[in-house]
Amino acid sequence: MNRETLGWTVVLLIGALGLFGRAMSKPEGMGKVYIKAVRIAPDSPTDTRTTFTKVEPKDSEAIVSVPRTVGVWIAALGTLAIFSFLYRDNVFYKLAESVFVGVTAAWAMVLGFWESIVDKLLRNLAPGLMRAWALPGLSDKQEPNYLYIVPLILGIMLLWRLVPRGAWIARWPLAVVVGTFAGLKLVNFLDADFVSQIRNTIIPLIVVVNGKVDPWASLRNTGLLVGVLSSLTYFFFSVEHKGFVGNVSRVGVWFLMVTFGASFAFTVMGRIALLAARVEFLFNDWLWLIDPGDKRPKGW
Amino acid sequence: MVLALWGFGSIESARAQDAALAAPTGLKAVDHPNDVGTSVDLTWTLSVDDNARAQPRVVNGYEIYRSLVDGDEREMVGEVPYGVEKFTDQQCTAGVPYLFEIISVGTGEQRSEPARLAKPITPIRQWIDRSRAWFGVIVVLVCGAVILFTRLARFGKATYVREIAGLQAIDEAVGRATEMGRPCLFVPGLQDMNEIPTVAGINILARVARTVAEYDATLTVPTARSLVMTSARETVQASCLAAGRPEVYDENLVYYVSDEQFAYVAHLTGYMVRERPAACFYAGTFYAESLILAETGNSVGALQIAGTAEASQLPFFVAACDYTLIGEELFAASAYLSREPQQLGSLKGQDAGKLLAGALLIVGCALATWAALAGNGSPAESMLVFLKDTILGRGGAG
Amino acid sequence: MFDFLKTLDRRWIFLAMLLAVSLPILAQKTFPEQPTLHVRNVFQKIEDLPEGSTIMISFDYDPGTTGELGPMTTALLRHCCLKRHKMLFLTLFETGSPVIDQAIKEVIEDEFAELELKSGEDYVNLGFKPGREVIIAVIGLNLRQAFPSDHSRTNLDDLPLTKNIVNLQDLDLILDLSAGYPGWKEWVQYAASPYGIPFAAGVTAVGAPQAYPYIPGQMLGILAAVKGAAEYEAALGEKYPKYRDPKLNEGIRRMAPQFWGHLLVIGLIVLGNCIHFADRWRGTP
Amino acid sequence: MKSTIPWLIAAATGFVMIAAYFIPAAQGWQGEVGTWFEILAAFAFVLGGANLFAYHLGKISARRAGWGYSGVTLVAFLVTLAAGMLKLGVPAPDRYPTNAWAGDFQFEGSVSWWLYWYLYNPLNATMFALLAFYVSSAAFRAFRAKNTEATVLLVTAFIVLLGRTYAGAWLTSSVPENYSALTFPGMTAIILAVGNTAGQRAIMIGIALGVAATSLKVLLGVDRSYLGSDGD
Repeated sequence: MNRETLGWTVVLLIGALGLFGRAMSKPEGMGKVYIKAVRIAPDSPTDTRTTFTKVEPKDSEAIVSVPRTVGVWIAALGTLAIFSFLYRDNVFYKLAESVFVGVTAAWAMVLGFWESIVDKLLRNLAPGLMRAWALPGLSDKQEPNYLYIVPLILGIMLLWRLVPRGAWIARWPLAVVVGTFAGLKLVNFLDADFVSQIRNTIIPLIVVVNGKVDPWASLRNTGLLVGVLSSLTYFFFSVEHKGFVGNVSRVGVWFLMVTFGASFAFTVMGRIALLAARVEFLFNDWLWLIDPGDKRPKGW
Repeated sequence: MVLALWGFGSIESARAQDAALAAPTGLKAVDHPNDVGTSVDLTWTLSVDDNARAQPRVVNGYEIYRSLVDGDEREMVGEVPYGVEKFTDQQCTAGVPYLFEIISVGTGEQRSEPARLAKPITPIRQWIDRSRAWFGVIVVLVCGAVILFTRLARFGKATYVREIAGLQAIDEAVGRATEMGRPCLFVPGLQDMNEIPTVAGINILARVARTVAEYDATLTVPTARSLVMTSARETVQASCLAAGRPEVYDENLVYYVSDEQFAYVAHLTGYMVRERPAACFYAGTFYAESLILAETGNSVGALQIAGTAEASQLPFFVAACDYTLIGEELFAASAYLSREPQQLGSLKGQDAGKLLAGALLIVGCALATWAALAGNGSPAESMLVFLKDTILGRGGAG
Repeated sequence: MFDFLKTLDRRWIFLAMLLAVSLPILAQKTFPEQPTLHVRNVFQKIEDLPEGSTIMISFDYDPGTTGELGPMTTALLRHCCLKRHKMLFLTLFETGSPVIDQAIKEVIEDEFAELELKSGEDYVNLGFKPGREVIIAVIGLNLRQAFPSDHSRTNLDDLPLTKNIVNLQDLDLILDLSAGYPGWKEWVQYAASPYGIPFAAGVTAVGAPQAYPYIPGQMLGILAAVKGAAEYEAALGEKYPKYRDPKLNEGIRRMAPQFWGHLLVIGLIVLGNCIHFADRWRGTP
Repeated sequence: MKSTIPWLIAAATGFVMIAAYFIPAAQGWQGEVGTWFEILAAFAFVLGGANLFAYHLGKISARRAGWGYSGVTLVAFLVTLAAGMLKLGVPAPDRYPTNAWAGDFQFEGSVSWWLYWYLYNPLNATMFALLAFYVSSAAFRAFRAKNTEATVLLVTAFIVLLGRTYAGAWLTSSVPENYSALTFPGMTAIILAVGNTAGQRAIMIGIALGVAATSLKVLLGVDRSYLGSDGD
C-alpha cells in the first residue's frame, strides 16, 4: 500500500466513523425516510389494497421505510462518488459510471417500449388487445388504424442490421427519417427563426414618444440593428473578410462576444444553483444538518 | 286549477324577469380562414351585466350552442369565462350550414335568453393556406438561391470561400494523434437523426474518419442514440473505403452508450481520462455537457475542435476548445471540407439568404423610422404594416 | 506565490467552489429581492386573468434541473392556486412525470389542502407523451390526438375540466418550465407564435439569454432560474403578505449560495487576469 | 446504387413535408410523422441495447481492462430492464383493480421507481452539478484578456455576473435614479437587450439558413454521408 492509498483509506475510515457516530449519538439519527400506508382506491368499498407514500417525520402514522432509507444512503454515496472524480478518476467513480450507464440505457428501452411501442404503435394496430392488456382506459370507439403498419415495417427493416446479410435494408428507414425531417425542419426553421427574427428586428431607428425624440431608445434600436447586420456579415462565407467587410465583420465578432459573455454569466448562475441543490440534499436529506423547510420536529 | 297553475307560473316568470341576465348581443360568425373547413369563428358584444369588477359578479361566463339549420342536434360546444368576446368552434363539418346561440351564465342555474345568429354559417374547406403564401415566396427565394449557385458551380464557376480556422485544423489534430499513438474521439452530440445539426455532424464525421483512415490512427465514436450509431457506422465504413483502406474499419469503435445525457457524459469523461485521446471532435447538438467535455478534454491535453448550433453552449466551446465552429459554420463545414464545387456553391446560396435578410432589415427599419417620424396614418405606416404582417407575418389571419 | 498561482492545480478552485456553496447553505441567511420587469409581467398576467381561467403548465424538465426550476414551479403553482385558476399539466421530457407528481403533492395537495382542489375538475395531469415539439404541434390543433386520456388513463371527455378543451387555442395562458430541448423555444415556434396564445416561460439560466429576443413579441416575460424564482417569490410576497416568510421561499433562500458562488467566479476571473498581465509584464522587460 | 434508392426515398418524403406546410388538410402530418419517428426510435433501442450487451459481454469474455465494471453495467442494465418490462412492484391502478398490467411502471414504491429516485436521479443531478466546478476553473483559466475579442467577452460576463446578484445592485446603489443605466443591473439589462439580442438574432438567422441549406443538400442528394457509400 503506497502512501497516497493509505492516506485515502484513513480519510474514508474517519468519514465512515464520523457518520456512524452521528447516526448513533443523536436521538433522531440521520438519513431516514418515513412512509405511511395509504389506500390505492380510497373511495372504493371493495378494493382495500394499500400502498406506501412518503411523509414527513412529523406525521403521526409515519414509520421508517427500509428500502427508501437504503436508497437515500445509496444516493448520497453515489453523489460523493461522482464528486470524487473532481479529484481524479477512481474506483468509486468507475462504479457509479457503470451503474449509471446500465440503468439509464435500460430505462430508455423500457420507456420506449411502454410509451412508443405499446402506447403508440400497438394502440393503433390492435386496440382491442391493448384494452384487455395494458391500456384498459382506451376508448371503446378506437378503431385500428392500419396506417401504422408503415412504421412497423420501417422498424423491422431497421432491425435487419442484426441479420448477417442485406444490412443495406436498414438504410431505407434511415433515409425516411432524415428526408422527412429535413423537409419539416427546412420550413420550420425558415418560418420561426429566419422570418420571425427579421420581423422582430424591424424597428424604428428614431423613436418618437409623445412628439419628442427619445434619444436613449433610438440609440438602443440603432445599436440592435447595427449588431444584427454586422454579426450577419461575420457569417458571410463567399466574401473575403478584408477592408470594409473585414471591419464590419470585426464589429460583428464583438457583438457575438457580448452574446457569449452574457450566456456565460447566466450559465454560471444556473450551475451554482444545481450544486447548491445537491449540497442541500446531502446536508438536509442525508445528514440532517439543516432543516430549511421545517419538516422535522426539533430534538426528539 | 289550471288557472291557478297558470297564475303561479306567471309569478315565477316575473321573478325570473327581475333577476334576468342580459344576453350578449351582436353574435357574428365567419368561416375560420385557411383550414379544412372544421372551424367557425364567433364574436359577440359582452352582456351589459358582464362587469369583471362587480362584486359579486353577475355574469360568470358564456355558453355557446350549435345546431343544424332545422334546429336538430343542438349541443353545447364551449364555455368561456366572463370578459371574453370570441370563440372558435373547431368541431364543425365542412359544407354543413350551422346556427349558433350564446347565453350568459350567472351564478347557480341563472341563464340569460340566447342571442342567436341571424343567418346560418357554412364552414368551407380551403386547399391552400393563403396566409403562408408570402412565406412560400421566401422559401422559394432562399432554396432557389442555394439550388442556383449549386448549379452554377457545377458548370465550372469557381467559388471563393473564406477560411474557417477549425476546419483546417482537422488534419493537424489527426496527425498529432497519429504521432503520439493516441486515439481520436468524435462526439456526434445528444440529438437523434431527425435533427439537422446531427446530420451536419455526421457529414463532418465522414471527413474526420477519412483522414483518420489515411493516417492509420484510431477513431472512437460513442453515441447517445441508436439511430445515430447506425448512421455513424455506415459513414465511418464508407470513409475507410473511400480512403482505400476498408480493412481498418472496426465496428466496435462506433458504439451506443445511453440515451441519458449525463450517463453519456459520465462515460465520455471516463473514457477521456483513461484513454487520453489526442484529438477530440464535437459536432452536433450539445447542451450543458459541453463544458464538462471541453474541460476534461483540456485537462488530458487533447486538441479540441467543436461545432454546435446551440448558442448557449458556444461560449464554453469558445473558451475551452482550440477551435470552434460558430452556429452557421457547423452547417457550412461539410461543404467546405468536401471542396466539391457543388457544395461550395450552396455556401454562396446561404450568403444570398443573408443578403435577403439584410435587405429586408434595412428596408423595414427605414420604413419604421419614416413611419415613426411621419406619425399615424402615413403611407409609410401602411407599407410597414404590409411588410410586417403580410410578407413576414401570417397574412393577418389564420 | 506567483508561481503557485500560475500553475494552480484546478482542484484548489474546485475546493473553493465547494466551500463557497456549502457554507452559506449551512448558515441559512437570505438577501432581499426586487422583481424585475419581465418577472413582474408574468406575475401581473396571472394576477389579472379572471379567476378560474385555464392555464396549461408544461413541466419540460426533469429532477436533474429541479435545483433551478423547482422553486419557480412552486411559486407559479402557488399563485395559480391563490387565484383558483384551472391547471393542465404535461411534460415533454421523458423523465418529467415525477416532477409533476411532486409539485401536485407538495403545492396542491399539501400546501393548499384546505381548498380541496380536485383532479379532473380543478387540475388535470396529462402526463408525458414522447414526440417533443411534434406533440405541441399536434395539441395546437387537437389535444385528444396526443392525449386521449390523462395520466391515470381517464378519458379527457369524462373530466369536467378538459371536456370542452379542444386544443391549445382554448387556453388563456401557457406557462413552460423549460430546461432545454424540447422547451420554451418549441412552445414559441409551434404554439405561441402560430396561434397567438399568451405565453410565458420559466427557464434555466443557460436558456435565458436566448429567450430575451422573443420578448415581448412572442413571450410575455420570463423567469430566469433561481434569480427569477426569487423575484417571483418577492412579487408574490408584495401582494400576499403570507408569502414573505423565507421558510416558504426556496428561491430567495437559494440566492445566498448563489451570491457567494458568483463572487468566487468573479474573483477567479479577476485573479486569472492579474496573473495574465503580471506574466506579460514579467515576460517583456 | 445502394445509396441512390434511399436518397430518392429521402427526397420524396422531404418534399412532401415541405408541400404539406402549405396545405391546411396536411397540417396534422407533422404530428403523424413525429409519432412514427418515436416508434422507429423505439425499434432502434433494440439495436442500441443489443450493441451495449455485445460490447460489454465481449469485454468480459476477453478479460479486457476494466471488465469488472462491464459486469456491473450489464447487471444494472438487466435489472432495470426486467423491473421496467415486467412492472415489478406495480399494483393494478385504482380504476382497473383486476388489470395488473395497466399500472404505471414508475408507480411510487415500484422497483423502477426506486431505481429512478435513488440511482438514476441523484447520479444525473450530481453529474450536472459538476458543472459548477468546471465553470469556476474555466473562469480562472480561459477568461483572460488575451485580445480585443476576449476582452469584450470577459467584460460582458463580468458585468452580467455582478448585475444578476445582490452585490451588483448594492455596489451601484448610490447612482441616482436618472442614471439607472449605469448601475450593474441597468447595464445588464442593456447588454441583454442590445448586444445579446443582436448576436442571438444573427446566430439564429444564420442557423436557419444553415439548416435550410443542409436540408436541401440532403433532399437533392448532394450530401449523402449519413447513408454511407454506394458500395456495400
